[in-house]
Amino acid sequence: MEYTLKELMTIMAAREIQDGDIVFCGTGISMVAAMAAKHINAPNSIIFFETGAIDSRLEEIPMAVADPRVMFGAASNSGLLESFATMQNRISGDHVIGILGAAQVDKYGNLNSTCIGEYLHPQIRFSGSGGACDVASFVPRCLIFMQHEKRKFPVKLDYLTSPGYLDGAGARERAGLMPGGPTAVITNLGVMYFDDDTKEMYLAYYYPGVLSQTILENMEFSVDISRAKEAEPPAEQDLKILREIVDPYKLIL
Amino acid sequence: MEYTLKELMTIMAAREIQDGDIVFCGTGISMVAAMAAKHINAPNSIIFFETGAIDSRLEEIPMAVADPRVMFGAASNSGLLESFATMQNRISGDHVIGILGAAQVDKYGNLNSTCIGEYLHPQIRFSGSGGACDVASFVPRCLIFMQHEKRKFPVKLDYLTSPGYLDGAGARERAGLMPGGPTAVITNLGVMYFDDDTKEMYLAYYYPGVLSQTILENMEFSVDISRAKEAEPPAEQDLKILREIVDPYKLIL
Amino acid sequence: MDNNREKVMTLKDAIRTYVTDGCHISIGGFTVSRNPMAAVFEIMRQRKRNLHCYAHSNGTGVDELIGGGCISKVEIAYGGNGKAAPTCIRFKSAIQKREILFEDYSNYQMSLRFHAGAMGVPFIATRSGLGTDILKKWGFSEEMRATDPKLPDKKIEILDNPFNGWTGASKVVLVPAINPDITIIHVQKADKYGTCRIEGLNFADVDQVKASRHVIVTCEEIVDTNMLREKPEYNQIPFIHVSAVVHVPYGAYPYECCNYYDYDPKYLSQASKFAKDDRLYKEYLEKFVYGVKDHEELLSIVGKEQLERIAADKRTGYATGLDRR
Amino acid sequence: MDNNREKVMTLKDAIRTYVTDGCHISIGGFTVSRNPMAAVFEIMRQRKRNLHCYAHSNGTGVDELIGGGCISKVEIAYGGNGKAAPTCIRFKSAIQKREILFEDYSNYQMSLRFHAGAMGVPFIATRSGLGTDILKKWGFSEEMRATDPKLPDKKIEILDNPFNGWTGASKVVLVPAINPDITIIHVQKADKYGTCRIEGLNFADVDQVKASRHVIVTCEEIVDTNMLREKPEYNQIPFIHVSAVVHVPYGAYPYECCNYYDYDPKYLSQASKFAKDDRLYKEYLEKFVYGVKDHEELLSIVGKEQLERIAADKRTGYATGLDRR
Repeated sequence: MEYTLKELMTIMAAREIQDGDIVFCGTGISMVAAMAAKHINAPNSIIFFETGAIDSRLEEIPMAVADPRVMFGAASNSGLLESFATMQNRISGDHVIGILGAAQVDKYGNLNSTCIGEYLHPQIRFSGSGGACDVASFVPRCLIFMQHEKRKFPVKLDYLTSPGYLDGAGARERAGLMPGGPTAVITNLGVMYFDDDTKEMYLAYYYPGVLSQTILENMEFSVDISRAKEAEPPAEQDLKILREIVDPYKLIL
Repeated sequence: MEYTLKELMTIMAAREIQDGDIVFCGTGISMVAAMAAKHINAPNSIIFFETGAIDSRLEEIPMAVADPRVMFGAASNSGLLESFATMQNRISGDHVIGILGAAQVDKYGNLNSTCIGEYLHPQIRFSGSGGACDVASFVPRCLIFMQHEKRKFPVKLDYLTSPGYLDGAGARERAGLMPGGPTAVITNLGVMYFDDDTKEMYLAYYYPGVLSQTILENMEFSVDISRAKEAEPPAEQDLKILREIVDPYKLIL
Repeated sequence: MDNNREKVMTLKDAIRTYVTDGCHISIGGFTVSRNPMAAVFEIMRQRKRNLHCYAHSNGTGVDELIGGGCISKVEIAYGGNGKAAPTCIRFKSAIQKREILFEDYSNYQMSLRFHAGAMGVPFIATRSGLGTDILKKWGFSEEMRATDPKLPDKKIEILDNPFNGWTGASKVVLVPAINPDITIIHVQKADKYGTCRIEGLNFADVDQVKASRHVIVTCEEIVDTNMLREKPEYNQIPFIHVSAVVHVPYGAYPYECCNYYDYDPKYLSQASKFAKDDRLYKEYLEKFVYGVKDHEELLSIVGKEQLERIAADKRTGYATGLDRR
Repeated sequence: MDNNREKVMTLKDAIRTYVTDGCHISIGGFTVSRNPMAAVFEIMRQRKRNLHCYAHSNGTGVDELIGGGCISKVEIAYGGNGKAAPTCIRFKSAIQKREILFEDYSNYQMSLRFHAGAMGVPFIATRSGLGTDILKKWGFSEEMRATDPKLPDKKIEILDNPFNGWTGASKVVLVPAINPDITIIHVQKADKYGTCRIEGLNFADVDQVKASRHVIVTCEEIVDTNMLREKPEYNQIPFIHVSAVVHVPYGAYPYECCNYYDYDPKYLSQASKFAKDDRLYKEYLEKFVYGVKDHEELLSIVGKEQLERIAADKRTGYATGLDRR
């Protein structure tokens, strides 16, 4: 069965979600991935939003994390203070997996969603952290969605908005952050994981028809490709779920 | 018209409450005083409780600040965090007048509601601060209800639970507390105020039939009695309000 | 902390599983309101020992736990119970007889400590208590603290305002976070996953729950999940924080549960009479706590008639006109 | 902060009275939800200037205020608006053209700053942002801060945990309190004294209100005080924090107000198209903001038909099945 790149990325992300996870969702594809996981491989995962909605029912796809669609049928609707505390608190926070996007990611999974150029006089300004820095600071596992382009995988970020592994093994702890950090970077070409020892990004999966070499050419820094395998394409059933249940109006996909 | 001491004390306290005040109430006579003020001289005062109820309707007298009678008809029911923040926050806190009781008060209006004797091995243990230390720390004006007995007006407190003027003028500020402090001590014999300059207690009113000398004999430390006047007894209308509206079943009075 | 599963248990099992000798515990409610009394009595019946208790003004439930010999250490703001017992009697007696270790805070300080625990930060700042003995006199020594990894190394810390007088504060008091092993609350409505709707005042229940490693919710009613989810903004506690849900009607008795029943003035005045005398208190425990197999049996001693007297009025949420003299 | 009096005013009067040139302002809501847009447009019409704005993710209302030239400084966590504008367009343009001063925080940091302001403490601690440029790069210099008594002397402070690793934290970030001169929120229901009931998510509205010197509440309905007081636990904001109450149906339009109406996808996609071009944006302002005398007139341009399309469904609280492509 044919599938689009977005559909593949969604399924690759969904596979990273474990049953029972509390899934912190941003806008767009991250919501679709979380919804897909709930229907496919993690029926008891819990979708939650920085705006304070916990276990939203999501009958329709929200267009923002404050969309009234995240409020409907939730277990609890509160506010920002409560939702971030849920992640900062180790008792509840250790069950959370975050899904983030950014303008740039470096080899340690640090993210820039603030600007290109000088901070005070940027060439391009983006939205800024929102809750991304908070999630990245607090939770033990994060997925990162990226478009695979050279300028988006720079050697040095223009601005470090959200902490990954900072400058490598032990750096989070030295900075005073909790252990944890990003677990996977999911792009339009493949999926990168982080080495347990060095905390450096390496290629884990290339998509069917994509060469590892092509992936390397689309990054400023180079990564280990020796562990890369071809990704398993989405099952027919998974695609049906995406198309018929999760996003029937193709608002995101 | 005849009146009891408790009724007189209640009215003396009510007179200290100004229209528009937010009145922090404890259990017992402080509630009755706040209710009386609302019916007599401060119709727009607002009764509130550390438990989180704001502007309670109080159709019946509560027996504790968590009594469901404080929840009924309130503008908002929240919790401890919200209510103490209302007092710590200068914007709202500057409108609050506290009403407190204690086991001991010293000449600077500091209160002990913790113990008699050594802290770790007391002869007599009391309830402890509850919210009293917080209120006394935060709000610009406090009324204190006391029984006039020598041991209750000691030169030195066994334990300083709630700050008055600490050791005199400027001491609150030096300690890092907000300005403010107790304004009146209302006892079964008279009413004491605090000198603007020295922050020492002085006798402002003795009750009809009570000698200033008797008041001095019932305190360990001595206070200035030169400014004392006889208190005006409660008006007939005030007593009617107390007996018919505020506490018809004589639960407190 | 548990997740997406049904959590309904019996009270006996919940207490047996989550309240262990020596554990650090907090209970919900405030003086005469929504104390989880059924759970408290069950803890006493199971003869739990050496509990380390955190309390703001949860004086009543805590007082019974002290009376039952369950508590060896308590951090507390207020050991009182409104008009019925201005100072909690067994608390007072235990301190005067040196039977328990104790440390004093204010109500706001204890609330902030739970709030810090719920937020996952080591402390929170307040301007309460500067210049008082609450800051100066510690109940637990530095030496004792050093031997117990579950206690912070200090009672409290004073910090010069690092933002140079910002908000008018020259210095602040830092109070350390609390993370109990177990918190028990009693609420009006919960679903079988643990999502709770508290009616009336919530006191510090929500932060106590979120700060805690395990949570037992006892409730008047187990309600349909869909019903609760029609108004998610009224559910203060989402299920993710809850370990066990126990259906216990009258679970706060002899204290009140807003919209369900009032406190029982008769029981309370009797109980405080008994509490004042060691022998009578022992008899009271034998009859009302150890002598019954569960809360239901206690309620049957109290009798239907008395329970009807304290039934809450629909309009006010309490027993309007109840004789409370 | 005002007390026990009726506070109903017209929007024009409320903005004229409480929003002054150069004042420090915050608005409620979050991206597409419950922004006080009628008030925002009125501020623009009254040509207020040099506002200092505090925002977490109130990107949309803030973006119009920037576009209207009202804001000269902004402390912000997120200048975005969901799918309609991943980065707010006038915000982006104003920064790239150096038209405004700005300083970045995270959403939690901004929420905590309002929380600290509401609590009356100079700062609050978090573990968010350690090791990032949010801590290292300041938008406002120490020199500028020193000249403005309304700003803390530092953006942020890092403190070694004074409780020796308690809760596993070796150090924490302290974020300074915010106390705006004026906060404006839009809610579903308020009474004439200012007690508010927010439906759906409350975001950071409650702390923003409590931290603020003055507060304007715009609301879909002014409801009877007795009705609100039947369930005091559902009223997040008691009247004591509110200065003015303004009745503005569709006061959040073109954004959503849970249980009343959805965001208007047509208006939003048009508006972001206009925003991308300086000339078109000017035309947009002339037509939809300056060209109308009030919010009602804007709504009449939009038309009944479109407002009916976005009317909230009773069951879900939003416009079920609304065409949002």
